[in-house]
Amino acid sequence: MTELPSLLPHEVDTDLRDAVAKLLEDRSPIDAVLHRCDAPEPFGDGARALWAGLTDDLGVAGLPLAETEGGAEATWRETAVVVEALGRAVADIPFFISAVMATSLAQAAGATGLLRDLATGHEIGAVVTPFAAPFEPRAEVGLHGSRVAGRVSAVAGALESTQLLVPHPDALLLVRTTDATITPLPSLDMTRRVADVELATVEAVVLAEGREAQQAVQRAAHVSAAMLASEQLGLAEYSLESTVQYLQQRRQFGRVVGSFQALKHRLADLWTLLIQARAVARYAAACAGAEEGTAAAHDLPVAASLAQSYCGPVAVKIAEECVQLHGGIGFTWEHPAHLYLKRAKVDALALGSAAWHRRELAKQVDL
Amino acid sequence: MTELPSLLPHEVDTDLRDAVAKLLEDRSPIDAVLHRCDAPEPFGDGARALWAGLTDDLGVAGLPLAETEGGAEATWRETAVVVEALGRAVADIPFFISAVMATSLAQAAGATGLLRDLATGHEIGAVVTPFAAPFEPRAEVGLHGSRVAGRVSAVAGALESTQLLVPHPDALLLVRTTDATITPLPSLDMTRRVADVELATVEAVVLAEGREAQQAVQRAAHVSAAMLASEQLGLAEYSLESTVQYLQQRRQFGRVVGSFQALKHRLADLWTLLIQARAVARYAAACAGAEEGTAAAHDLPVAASLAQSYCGPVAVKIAEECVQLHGGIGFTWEHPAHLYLKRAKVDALALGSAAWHRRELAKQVDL
Amino acid sequence: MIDAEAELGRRVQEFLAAHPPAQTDRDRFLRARFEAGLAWVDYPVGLGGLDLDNSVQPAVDAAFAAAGAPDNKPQSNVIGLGMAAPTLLQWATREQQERWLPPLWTGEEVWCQLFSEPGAGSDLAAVGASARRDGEDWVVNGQKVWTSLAHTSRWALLLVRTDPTVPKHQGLTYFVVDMQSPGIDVRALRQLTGEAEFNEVYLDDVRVPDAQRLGAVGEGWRVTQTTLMNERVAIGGSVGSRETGPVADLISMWREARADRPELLDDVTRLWVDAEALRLASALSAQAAERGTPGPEGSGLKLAFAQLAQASSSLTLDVQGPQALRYDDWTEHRPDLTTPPDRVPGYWYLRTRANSIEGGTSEVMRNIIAERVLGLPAEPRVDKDIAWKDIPK
Amino acid sequence: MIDAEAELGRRVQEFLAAHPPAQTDRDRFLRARFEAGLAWVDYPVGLGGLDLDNSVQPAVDAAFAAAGAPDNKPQSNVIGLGMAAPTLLQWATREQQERWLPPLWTGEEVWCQLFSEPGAGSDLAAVGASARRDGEDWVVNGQKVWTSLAHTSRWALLLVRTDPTVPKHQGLTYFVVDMQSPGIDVRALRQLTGEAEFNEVYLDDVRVPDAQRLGAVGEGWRVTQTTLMNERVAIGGSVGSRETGPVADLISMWREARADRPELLDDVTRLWVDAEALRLASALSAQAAERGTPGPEGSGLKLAFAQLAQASSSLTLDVQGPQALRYDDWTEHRPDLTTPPDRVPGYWYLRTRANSIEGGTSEVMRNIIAERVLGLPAEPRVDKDIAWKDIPK
Repeated sequence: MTELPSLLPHEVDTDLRDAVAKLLEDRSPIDAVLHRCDAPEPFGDGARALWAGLTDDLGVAGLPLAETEGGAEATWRETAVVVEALGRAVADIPFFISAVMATSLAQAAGATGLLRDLATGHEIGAVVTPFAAPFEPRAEVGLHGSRVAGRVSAVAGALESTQLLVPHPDALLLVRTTDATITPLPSLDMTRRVADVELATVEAVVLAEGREAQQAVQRAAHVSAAMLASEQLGLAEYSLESTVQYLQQRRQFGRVVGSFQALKHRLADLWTLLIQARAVARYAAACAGAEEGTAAAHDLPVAASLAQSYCGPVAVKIAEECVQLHGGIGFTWEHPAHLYLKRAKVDALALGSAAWHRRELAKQVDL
Repeated sequence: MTELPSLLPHEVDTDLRDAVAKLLEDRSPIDAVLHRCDAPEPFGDGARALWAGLTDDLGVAGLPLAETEGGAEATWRETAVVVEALGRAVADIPFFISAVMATSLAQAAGATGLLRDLATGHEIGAVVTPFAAPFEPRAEVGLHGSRVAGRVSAVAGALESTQLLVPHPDALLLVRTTDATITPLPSLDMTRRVADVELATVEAVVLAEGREAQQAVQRAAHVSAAMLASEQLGLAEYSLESTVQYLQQRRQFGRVVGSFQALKHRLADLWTLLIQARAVARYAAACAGAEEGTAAAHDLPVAASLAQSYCGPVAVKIAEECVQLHGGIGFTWEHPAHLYLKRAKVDALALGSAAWHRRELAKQVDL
Repeated sequence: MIDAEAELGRRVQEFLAAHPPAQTDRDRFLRARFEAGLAWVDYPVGLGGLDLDNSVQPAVDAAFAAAGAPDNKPQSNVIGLGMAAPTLLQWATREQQERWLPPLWTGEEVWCQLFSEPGAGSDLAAVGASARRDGEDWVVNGQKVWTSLAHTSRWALLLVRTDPTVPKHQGLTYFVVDMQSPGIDVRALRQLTGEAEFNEVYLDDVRVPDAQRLGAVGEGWRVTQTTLMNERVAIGGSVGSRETGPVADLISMWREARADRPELLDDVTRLWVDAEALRLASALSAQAAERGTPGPEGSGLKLAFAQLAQASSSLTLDVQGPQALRYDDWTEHRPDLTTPPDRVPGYWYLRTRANSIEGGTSEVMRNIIAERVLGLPAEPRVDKDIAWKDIPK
Repeated sequence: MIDAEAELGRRVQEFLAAHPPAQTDRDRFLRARFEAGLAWVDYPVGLGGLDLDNSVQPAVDAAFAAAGAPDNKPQSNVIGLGMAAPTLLQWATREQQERWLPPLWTGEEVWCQLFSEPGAGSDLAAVGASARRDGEDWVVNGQKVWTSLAHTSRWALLLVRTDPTVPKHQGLTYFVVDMQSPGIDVRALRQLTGEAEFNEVYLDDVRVPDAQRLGAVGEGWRVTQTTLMNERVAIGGSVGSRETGPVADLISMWREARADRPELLDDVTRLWVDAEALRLASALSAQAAERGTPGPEGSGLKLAFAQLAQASSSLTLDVQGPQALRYDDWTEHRPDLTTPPDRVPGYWYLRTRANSIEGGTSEVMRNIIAERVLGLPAEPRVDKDIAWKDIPK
């Protein structure tokens, strides 16, 4: 057997998971999330309280960062535990956007000052890339000296952000959100809204240039794709668990609906997908968090594309089946199933579709 | 609604189907087919009796041919009825090879003399092309004046044939089987065995040349792919019906196994695929049989690739489920389920895989 | 036959001459068309028809449309026209028919269907809303759900339990209820698309005259079968041309975006194939029905339609790329059912989730195919021979 | 712990010094290894073990292998080693254990399992083969099927019905039967691959001493559970490296043929992904078991393995192209089970069909997951509380 990194939760992971879950239960019950979907602005008081709990009380925004970067000297493995818990609760906060996408990008670019700000949670970063596209430098953005101009569509987290990281083919740039024009869009996933970002020849800080900038974006793309799988895992876990619970109670034809064999077999198949998605997500997190030079670290590009090839479709399938198996009630606004469905579908589109990642993977492993 | 050709059986089709079914019941019960799989040579006495019944008694080898070609002045639509019935019985005779592949090729090349021989069933034609490859001119064959040389692998029907049609990029050639070296191969589908065909610089009759030869091959490829769908339909129909029958009788856990909902739902899904495969196969046959100049005739390339994109995988899926749902007994040699499985899988590989046909289709319909 | 058709054609032309569409008030025109028997030509004389075969209806409709005649806005009254009318035709008294059918057909009175309940979805025979006899009336209490058009309807088809002490299929009775009756509360039910296409309907001591009963007391389940049978027919619909229907958006989006997303070609082609297979199967089914030998394909086609619609709308988002995250309108509103809404692909991804639930879930379709088409045995039933009130809920 | 391991290492080295593999007769060597407690180190002293934790077994086996010691050819006696031994350990008397375990471990006596019957497959508790008490013996009649190794076995694990008048799980008794007994007829069962891997076994008035009973009369179902539990464990197996296992042939064939069949890239990549997901899930499960917290994943992994093996072997034929139609050997023969056979892809397409049947069908796996893992209720049971003889068959 090839030596694989441990895919089991460590003891500290369990504590972390429980702490985040408790916080979510207290500050972000699912009805509150649902309610906030109708708010004209994202990141309202409730969501901010949750954010504060995570960043101030638990201090988990900088888990994978070094102490010098304002971090906790843990790894992306631990961040994955947080991401999974937030996925289970379909939390409407910019943790993934700021503490994963922006942070991994700033970390790869060695932007220590920015990292310290992001780690506190007082600054919130967003990456100016269409969320439903591969995480790559954007040609829509023009670079004129240190000034950037252009319009990027359907960017996630821009509305909540205070700092915008702009990946350009020749450089990685940093712009204050207040210097950009952010146009909110009605979003398919209202728990993670998107906006158009317009930069009208704005002065930017250059975080990295040339090949260094490109490598930083590539590293951040791999880390983000790997970590997104933990969010998808959390979505899928909750969707399946809530469906099983519902079917254990719901009766039709004088029987508990969950005793009908056709449904039992479908749920068994979904669970079989879920345990595999869990292993895939854990492996991707382990690779993202592995020390440089190890086999696992070297395998990150494969693990990341594997994760997005597998976990995205599994989360969508489970969320779709969750709606279906709830019958009519799952189709109503008041039931939270749709929040998971929308998030799962958007996540499957995010950072490159499964089909796109399969192509990447085929290149990586010589298929 | 766009005007589609009729997809319903005509009265004469029903008579034809019943006549062929009766003949199969009399001369080729499934146990006889199974028994013949172990014979060292294909096309033994029982199979020859069936062939004689079809060609001499029913005279169905030349259905789509004109009277001047020795035919019955019907169309490929009627041939499809025969092909479907033979598929249901997984008959081990060269009807598809000679009366469809070779005949459609000879017809398209205007080889009237050959057609008259094929229509009687006294000569049996085979096309020298690997059965599990797109039906195209073969570059393995060299042409030196009117002499051909080369080796083509895994050709279906060569063992039963008396005449070999050899599609070459520059010409369509005819060789007597006795002039070739035919090496039989143990075949995945022993009801339609394959052989290697070696032509050691053999004198050939040139049936067509240049663009004419190419067009003939293309037309025959379309007709053959379209007609193969009817065989696949027949395989799928029988497999599903026999599975339903078995599950209506078999008991486990004190219940008829067919009352278990998970199995019922799977069978319902298979039936849903089957009714669609039926429509697709009927449409392909209608297009193959349509008068020149009609919309249906024009649509044959699309209909043929559609048929092989859809009906091949459906027949395989149903045959696989047939084995699975029979439990252990379906895995035994003595039960005929495996004959359908092997034929279905080989048919799905034949004349271009479903994936290959999807690519063809995408070109045809501008995807 | 040809003479009969020519005669019918003449009748339509005479009617149009007598009631020039451009100069005739819409309601008056429609009422007159009903009275002339040119509404549903297969209905009895005096009830909108001429006792003809329903195969001639399309020609009549086409002739009226060609003359610029107003139609009865069938999309505003789908349940009335598709389900209530055939149920009334079979089960109502002549007097009831004469009261209800004319304004139903003209669209002056819209109908809805009070069948499903929170506890009775796929298991419709489990309805718990009750009716108690009180003199010449019945007093109805309970909650219904998934009622489309309840907010615009004048009348509803109502299935209620009149005897909880007998097995569930036996204790049901079927009524027509006036939606303007006191005690009826219609509440919009918002769905995951943001819209409120359906309603919850609360019935609180609603009085329904016994004269509005269809079928005998306790015979409600049989009457319901008539209604449901016609629902399935209505869902079948017509066969469009290639690349229409559930894949239309996908294919047109693909032709715009394919240069950017070549990796999706095979997925798109697979759905093109599935769509064409379903279209051909629908055509085969329609041809069989036209020839008078309808097959049992309906449930399978509905099942396949739902799968195709869901898969296509999902893949459309992948094809669309970044713009797929943009929704159009989350505000709670009543959709306009008269024309297919012009919405973003994300809307259709969500809306098509209902295709496998509404009008019989895909699970129910599979049961029907397995039992009625394939002849497989029903599962052991635990609720068949016991009083409804004793079934665990 | 580390001392204990060092001590064990010394013991192995001492044994090897006393019994130099190159100079010792194979059977004598294996018998001596058993007597030294170095066979199954977790078994009791005197029964091939030293009462140690089974986690140290791999190191012992590795040390013997490194010294060039003969092994006990585990592939020739999978049922004996994997299922019979743990069952004997739990249910046999010490005397029975001392008779049966040594030659079982050395491979001198091969074991098989007489469980399944034509009428009792997934529903194993429905077995109808009967045993009737006659003095100190039982007289067995019936037919068993799917018995691998019956033709090479000395002993069999036998499940039979001793009381047809009680519910099916209660009337069963478990025996060990000598395959050389008069009245046993082993017939090869040819399967769709052409091979005869399995057998049918007919039992005609076979006498089995009561002393060969395991567990009490009527307790056979409980004993059977021990055997089956160990079957599941045996099927789990170890975790190989990337691109090994069910996709190995597919991927190597793909790298040869891909230039000719680019249209299959996405299909191949999908299975690469599925294979890696299953491999990682198997690793996670193995890691949990190593840590002493085994999860319930086994049934899911078996299910996924069967699907992957079937899909991969099928796609391998597509990738292979024309040569896929060439089979290798249809003659009826006994497969050599000691090494994985070197067969054409067509063989594997056929052989993998059994992956979803043998060792518990995929349908049974789904039931187990739904009920034992997800906690969904069992279906209504019609055969649970009635005498076996009254169950419709």
